[in-house]
Amino acid sequence: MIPSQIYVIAGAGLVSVGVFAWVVRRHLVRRMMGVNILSTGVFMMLIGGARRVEGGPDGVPQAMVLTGIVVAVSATALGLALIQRIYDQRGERSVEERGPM
Amino acid sequence: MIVFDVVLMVTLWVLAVGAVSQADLFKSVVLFVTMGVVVAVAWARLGAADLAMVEVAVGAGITGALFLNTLGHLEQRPGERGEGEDTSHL
Amino acid sequence: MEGVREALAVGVMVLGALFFVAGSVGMLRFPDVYTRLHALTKADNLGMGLLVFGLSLQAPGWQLVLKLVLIWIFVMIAGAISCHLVAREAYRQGVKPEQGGDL
Amino acid sequence: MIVVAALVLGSFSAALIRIWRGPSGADRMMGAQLFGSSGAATVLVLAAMLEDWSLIDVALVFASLAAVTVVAFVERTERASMPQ
Repeated sequence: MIPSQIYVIAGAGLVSVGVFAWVVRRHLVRRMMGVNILSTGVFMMLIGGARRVEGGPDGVPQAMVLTGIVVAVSATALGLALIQRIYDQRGERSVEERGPM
Repeated sequence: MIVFDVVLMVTLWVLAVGAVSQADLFKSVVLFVTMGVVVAVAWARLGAADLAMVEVAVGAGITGALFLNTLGHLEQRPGERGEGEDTSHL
Repeated sequence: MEGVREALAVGVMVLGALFFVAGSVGMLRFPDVYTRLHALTKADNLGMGLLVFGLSLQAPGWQLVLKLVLIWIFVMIAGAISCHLVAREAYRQGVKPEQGGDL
Repeated sequence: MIVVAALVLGSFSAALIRIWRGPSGADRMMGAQLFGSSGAATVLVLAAMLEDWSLIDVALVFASLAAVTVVAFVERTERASMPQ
């Protein structure tokens, strides 16, 4: 199966982009976006690895990724609510691209 | 068929880099939502139909709505840059 | 008979994909927001309809044909709603239509 | 079949160009909507190419949720420009 290796490589690329956004960028919304891209890359590596054997994809990584998507969305909702709260408390300087945080 | 895979993955990577490196926050949110749609197509290609359904409903729909909601909250205050809205009356 | 149906399905699907490309080219080339929305929404509805027709000639059961028609109806509803909302928002934000008839 | 897939992917990349250099926010949202409908078309073509007809359910979800993000966008801009 040649295509699954392409998906694993692309997942690794997404992980690197997500880590870059998470570490380098200052704006909190963009950091949240970086965490989401990171989790998408990890899911894509898992699902690409599930196609490694012949005779249909493996079911267990798909169930894990299904759970992981729901957990990632819940964590994103919590993080965005916290960002809105920080913005209300400390003003716009705290979430800007060159803020003090 | 392998051309399809390569084009899909290159599109996905370009969208991720664009969403991270745009200066305009609204533009990067739209690129992020688009990336969710492309990921759903990739999972339909990999034979995970249920995963593609959940991704397009949750990853592209609800996450995009949450990010846009946060942007609307951040732009309600004066002094923040907007997408051409008139904020002088606030 | 089977070969005729196959060829007809592929021909109709190629026509639908051409309508998609026409809508995209219109969206890239037209001068302002409203004409771009016009090109995008109409051409996409027709292209999706032709694609659904070509696929339902190949589908192995009538339940799948029902689902395909349902997909077409949903795409039309979503296109109409989002076209209306985007155009209204652009108008309220003061995006002016392009004046003059020379395209 | 390959021709159909190539044309639909071309439409996909046209939407990408429009999102990248759309002059206003409405243009970018329009590109996202084109991504929704041409994504449904891509999944349908993929279902016919792979002979895997369960992918039609995926296209159904694509089509029925294509308007959610546009409605969220319009709600955001309306609330951002509403007088307090």
